Amino acid sequence: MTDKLFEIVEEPILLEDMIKKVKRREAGAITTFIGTVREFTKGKRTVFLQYQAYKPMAEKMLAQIGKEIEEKWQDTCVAITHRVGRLEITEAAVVIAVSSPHRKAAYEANEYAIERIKQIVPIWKKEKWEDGDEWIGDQLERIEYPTGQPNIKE
Amino acid sequence: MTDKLFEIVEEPILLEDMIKKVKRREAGAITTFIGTVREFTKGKRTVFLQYQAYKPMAEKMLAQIGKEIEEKWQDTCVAITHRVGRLEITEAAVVIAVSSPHRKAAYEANEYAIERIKQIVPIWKKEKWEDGDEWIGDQLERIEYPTGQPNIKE
Amino acid sequence: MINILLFAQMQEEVGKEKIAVEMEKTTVKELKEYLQMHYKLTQLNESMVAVNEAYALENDEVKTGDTVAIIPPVSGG
Amino acid sequence: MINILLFAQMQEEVGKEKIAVEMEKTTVKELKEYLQMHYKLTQLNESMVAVNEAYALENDEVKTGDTVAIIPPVSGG
Repeated sequence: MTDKLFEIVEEPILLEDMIKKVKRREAGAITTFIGTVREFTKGKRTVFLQYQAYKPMAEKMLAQIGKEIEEKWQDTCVAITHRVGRLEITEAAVVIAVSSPHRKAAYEANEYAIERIKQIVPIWKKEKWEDGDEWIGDQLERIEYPTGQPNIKE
Repeated sequence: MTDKLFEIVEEPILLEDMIKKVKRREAGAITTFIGTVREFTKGKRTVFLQYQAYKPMAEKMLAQIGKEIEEKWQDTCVAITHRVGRLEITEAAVVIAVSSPHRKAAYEANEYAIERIKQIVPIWKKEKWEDGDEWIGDQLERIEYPTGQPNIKE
Repeated sequence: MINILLFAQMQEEVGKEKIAVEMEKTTVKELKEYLQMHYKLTQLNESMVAVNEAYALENDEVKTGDTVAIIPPVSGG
Repeated sequence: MINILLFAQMQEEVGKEKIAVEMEKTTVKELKEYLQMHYKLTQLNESMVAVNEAYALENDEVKTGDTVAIIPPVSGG
């Protein structure tokens, strides 16, 4: 890991490292979200996932989400790392860490981050099943763009 | 650490251990909450905190919170560890880990857990300031018991 | 004999973690009144009581051998 | 020359990560039409376009030297 707050990596993400990035003397709460590879989705068994990112833009978009959060929730500090490549069941694809003086903001900002990641960050996953594979888009994930486009500016 | 899902400990809490306790092939989301010792509260500087627990009952109450969560949010799995003794600024007093197939439940259940801990778990903290110390109760923390008592049964 | 456990500020006030009360059978309410008379416990009125590690109500029975904990407003987390 | 980056399913369809298009100046809309004509890209209509790593709108200008990425619906997280 590096000191970068917003990062696309190929190696496993270490939770303790993520905590270190946002730990501060003024924080009373740190929330983390770990998106893990689930074995069954709608009854279908996943063998593994393959993630691909448009890395430089993805890191920019993660940083933009961090900026949005710092504007919406004062005194929060955010770090997000998304992993790409082949991921096995139970492995972490994304980790979001938010520190804040008070807990409410830490929960809200964290949930906001994952929603935004699923809207604007150029990362794609390919599901490998026992009988085939497919790149997943919003049709399957049911993320709806009411305007036909992601909400670029929040 | 042990395998206990609900535990009062005297040593530092390791986040990776907490994750291991709730990690499952059916989980797509793991949320953690880390309650850390904050340096300033309402402008007053904390030097360190001293936590005390009625340990056997505190562990029972943590387990009760876990049971409440599993009833309210299907398929969630919860682990809570609270540390007692002297804690320095930035150290973790409590860690809550929740795994769930979907993220919404993981966030909600996690936030529910910390709210309930602050209501029913027999743990107390003493703030050590530069000019004295004090055991903190609900008067200062502004937790209100509308009935004059904690809501024992949720 | 009923064992009374004290915590936090009240433990410091009494200077002990535990008080033994020679009673055969009583209620939570009466026990609190007894403690109020014999000890200076500033937080007793705002405290909950647990009997054998479970929260109890004012009229619940307490008998010899029970462990009673006086639980002032909690501040964990 | 404009560099077009492809990802996910469309990258597999074309069999390349990158296409170079010999154009001096165009718009996002026209570039999409050009790609539609020359390549079989099943997700082009539902894709966003980024010019130099920032999301662009249909009428935004694209000129030689720019890097254009075709961004199908994302599925990170």
